[in-house]
Amino acid sequence: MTSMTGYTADEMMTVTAARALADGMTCFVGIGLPSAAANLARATHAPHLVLIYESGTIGAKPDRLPLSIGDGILAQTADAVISVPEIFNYWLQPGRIDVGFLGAAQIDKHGNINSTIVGGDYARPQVRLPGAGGAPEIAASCTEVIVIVRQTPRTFVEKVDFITSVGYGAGPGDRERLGLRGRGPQRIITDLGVLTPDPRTCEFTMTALFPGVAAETVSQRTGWDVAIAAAPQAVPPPSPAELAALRDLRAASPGV
Amino acid sequence: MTSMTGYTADEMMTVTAARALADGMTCFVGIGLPSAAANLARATHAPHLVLIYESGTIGAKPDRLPLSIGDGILAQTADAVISVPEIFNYWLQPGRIDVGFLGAAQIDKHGNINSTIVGGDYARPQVRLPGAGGAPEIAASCTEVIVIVRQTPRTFVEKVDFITSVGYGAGPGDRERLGLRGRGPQRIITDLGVLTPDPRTCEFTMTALFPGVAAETVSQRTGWDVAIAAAPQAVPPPSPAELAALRDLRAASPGV
Amino acid sequence: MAEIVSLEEAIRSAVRDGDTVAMEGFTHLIPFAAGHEVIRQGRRDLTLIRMTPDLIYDQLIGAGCARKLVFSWGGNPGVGSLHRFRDAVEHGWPRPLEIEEHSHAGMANRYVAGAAGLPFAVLRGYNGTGLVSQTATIRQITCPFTGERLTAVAAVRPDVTVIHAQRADRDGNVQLWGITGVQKEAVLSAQRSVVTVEEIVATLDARPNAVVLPSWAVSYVARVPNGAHPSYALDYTVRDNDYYVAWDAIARDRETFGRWLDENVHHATAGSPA
Amino acid sequence: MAEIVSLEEAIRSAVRDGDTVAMEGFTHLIPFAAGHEVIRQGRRDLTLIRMTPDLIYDQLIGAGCARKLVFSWGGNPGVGSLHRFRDAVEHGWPRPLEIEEHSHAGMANRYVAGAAGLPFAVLRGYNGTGLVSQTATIRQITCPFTGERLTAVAAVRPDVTVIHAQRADRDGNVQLWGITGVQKEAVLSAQRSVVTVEEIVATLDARPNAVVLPSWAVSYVARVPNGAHPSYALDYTVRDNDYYVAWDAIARDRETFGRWLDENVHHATAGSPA
Repeated sequence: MTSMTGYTADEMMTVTAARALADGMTCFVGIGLPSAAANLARATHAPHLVLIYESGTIGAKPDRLPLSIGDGILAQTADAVISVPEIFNYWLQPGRIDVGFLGAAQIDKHGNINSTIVGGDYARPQVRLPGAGGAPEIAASCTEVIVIVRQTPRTFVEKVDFITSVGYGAGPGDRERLGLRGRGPQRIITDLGVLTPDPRTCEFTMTALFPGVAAETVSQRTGWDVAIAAAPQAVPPPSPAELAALRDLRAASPGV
Repeated sequence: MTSMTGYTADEMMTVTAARALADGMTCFVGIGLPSAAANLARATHAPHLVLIYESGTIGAKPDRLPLSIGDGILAQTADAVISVPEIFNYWLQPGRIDVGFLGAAQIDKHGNINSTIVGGDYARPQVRLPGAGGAPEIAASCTEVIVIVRQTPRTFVEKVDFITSVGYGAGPGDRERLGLRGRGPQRIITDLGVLTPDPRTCEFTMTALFPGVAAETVSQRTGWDVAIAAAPQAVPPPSPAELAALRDLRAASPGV
Repeated sequence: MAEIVSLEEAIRSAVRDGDTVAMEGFTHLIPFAAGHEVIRQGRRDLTLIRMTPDLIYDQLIGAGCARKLVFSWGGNPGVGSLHRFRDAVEHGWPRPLEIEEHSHAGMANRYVAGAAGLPFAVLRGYNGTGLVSQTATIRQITCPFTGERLTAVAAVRPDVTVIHAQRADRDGNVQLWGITGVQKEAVLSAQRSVVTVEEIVATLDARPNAVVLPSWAVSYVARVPNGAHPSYALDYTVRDNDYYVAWDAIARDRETFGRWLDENVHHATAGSPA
Repeated sequence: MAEIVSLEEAIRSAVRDGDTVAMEGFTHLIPFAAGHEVIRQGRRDLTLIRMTPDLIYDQLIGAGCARKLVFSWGGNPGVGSLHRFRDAVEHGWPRPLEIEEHSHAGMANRYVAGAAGLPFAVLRGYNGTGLVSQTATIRQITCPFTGERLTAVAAVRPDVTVIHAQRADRDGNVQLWGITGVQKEAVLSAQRSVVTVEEIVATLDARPNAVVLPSWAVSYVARVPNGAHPSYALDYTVRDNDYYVAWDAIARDRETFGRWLDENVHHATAGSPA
């Protein structure tokens, strides 16, 4: 759905995520928006971005968006194809990967993520979600984590029902206590803008807004009493070049 | 050196070792006599013998004797070429390999092997030998072990100077206590005949003699008071077919 | 040496009621045809192990084959929920489903430990997550050299592992390539194994990025062309992404699922595409 | 991204006095030319790690570069002893050599732990052997699930790993094939790495059984044709078995060795065959 501004919320989120990726970085990519963002970055300002998929492909260079994490085009274009144990043990765990993308069914003010259950108890939940996948160790071991998720009061909660992946735990010092060696989530990209962690409290603050987004909307769509920066950064809309590159990628990818 | 009988001691040992290998077995092979024996077996009665070299080749089918454990012909003819960690962790350690061959600088009456030091102490030995290599875990994890070594009083000792690879430790029950899951050395093939472990004491007894070997020679060439079976098996000399096959292999292998 | 048999015979010989069964394949090479044969043969009380249950286990769970699921990510990739899995966990239908839940890194290492004949593996993982208190096969372990606290996960040792591969030779040596996931470890960790293949060839010529499982490390090989559908076998078939999308509506409703099961599994013959 | 430089520059940048250095290659692809460059540059007090010290470390030890050797099998394969290694251990010449001794399985797992960013690895190994009481990096560990006692070995984390490979592309991605031993783990366990290659090509076309190390996981790449001699690079060079045999007499005598060193290393230029 394209808004009157000429681009969709998904496109705005994808472009914002792509901009966060510097050339030459190594990036652990999931399917969906993260994959679109990483491939957009590679097609525009970051031609040497290294795409790593948990299916075991390092340096994949797809010319369309992969349809699944195990899409054949990933293996066919990768620098190296390795086993799933190796991708986690030799590449993710030792901290070789700069950026990991995560989604979330729930995220709390300290960036802890739930993708396991909502409501009820663990054995008989109201909603059973897919679970952890690669997320706990991506959250632990990547140098930094970027979360991409739409901002709603149901998703942005004071306290998650289950901690699938640790952000900053209960606050400052928790990552160190838990032995998590990456820096944790450095930004949450939503359909309203970008939240970044307060360096003192580790609480996420809305520090950048997308064009046309009012502070009031942010408060309404956040389940905790979210702080908004006094002078939030105004995120520029997608440039024509960014939009064109993203749409070219999508056009080359039927079914995505 | 060919004896008056028309074959050398090495040939007799090699042929005896080859006969111990049944078709379809999996066999962990080192360079030298074991490699010659395994390849001879494969060329004669055991065409489906699976040769595994610690360099990471499974199912190697060389048409000549490899010149080193990492000879290119092993990788070029193998069913699978894998890493060194994998050969030890996925193939040897879980007990997937039926037979392992070992040599020895010293071996004692319980089949414990020394290939580390002789004389002096560990930090400043009289003779520093090459050390363990794959031997300790071959001795622990192969279903059975065959030791090939020339019989001399210096080599066949009451007590080894250093235990590099465990045979039966101090006697019955020791392998179980140590958690070693293979059955241990089932035979020692020497230039005089074959020793096998007494099922009650785990002491090695001379139970088979090569043609023309006297019991007295066995005693003279063993550093402990070795038992000789009352009616030792007479090992048949190499058949013309065995000798021809072995010599063909050697002829195809300059430098071995 | 692997026996080359029909799919029906392979599953009948290898999979028994109450078994712990792993069917692996990371998006690629998922052994769907073998899964359907397990349903057809009416196996019950299985403990199913798989990193990504995917549609194959949604189908087995919905068909009532499973007592327990061991997994690390249970969604329909790119589409949404696995509704039969959710129905079993949320409502106990068609029977209650016990779960043992891990992360991908943990599951991968559990297979590694199984393949290596070790009772556990060590990783940096799970710290601070809710899984630690829910899953008995996750424990803390201390490094004997540094005193550092790490996580241990128990090895998996399936009774049977089932995988799909591109091809085997007539001796039963198996070759797979492309994204090979955790299949080698899954086969090596199991007591028995079944490999379905696209084709049986005279000689396995060497391939880049290929994994070879020697015949003597495999129990049964069965030729099942398109046996990974709706997953795929690189260089043989393509992934049926529409099937994954269509599955959402089929699986969402118990009756629709029941009809799908009758038409596509129970009344299909072994190895026919479904 | 790896820097593509001369051998002289790669060694000068990567290897410092007192470093812990691993030079791996299991019979195949042993980085001899790089070893000779380390001797030429006069590095001292190195801790040398290698499963099979082979002639390369016999040369470095004899040249006085090493303070300590970490290894699992120290012979001249198929020939006999490493005389410079023995002279150092038995007589402290040219200087005393501390040793840290393991089995192959243990060393392989120590590299695996290093590559995986773990402080230790677990294996079934060493039980009942004399190594347990001689080697501080071997300890017992108890399975937290079964209570079984297993062996832990400490990770190796070299300052520098040096390997030889068949080729690299112009971006510094490295490809090796044939018997690839423990080289991937050795590079990934190290802080820095040097890879010498037979050739630098425009594109690394896929090869069966190839290991690829991406450029960003490597520090320096240097083109050194025949840089493995007297070891070999499959599809490029053949092993010089005569050299291995001839080495026995050269290394047996300190003066003969000294002359060999002068003529073949000190007065040779970086990368020339020796």
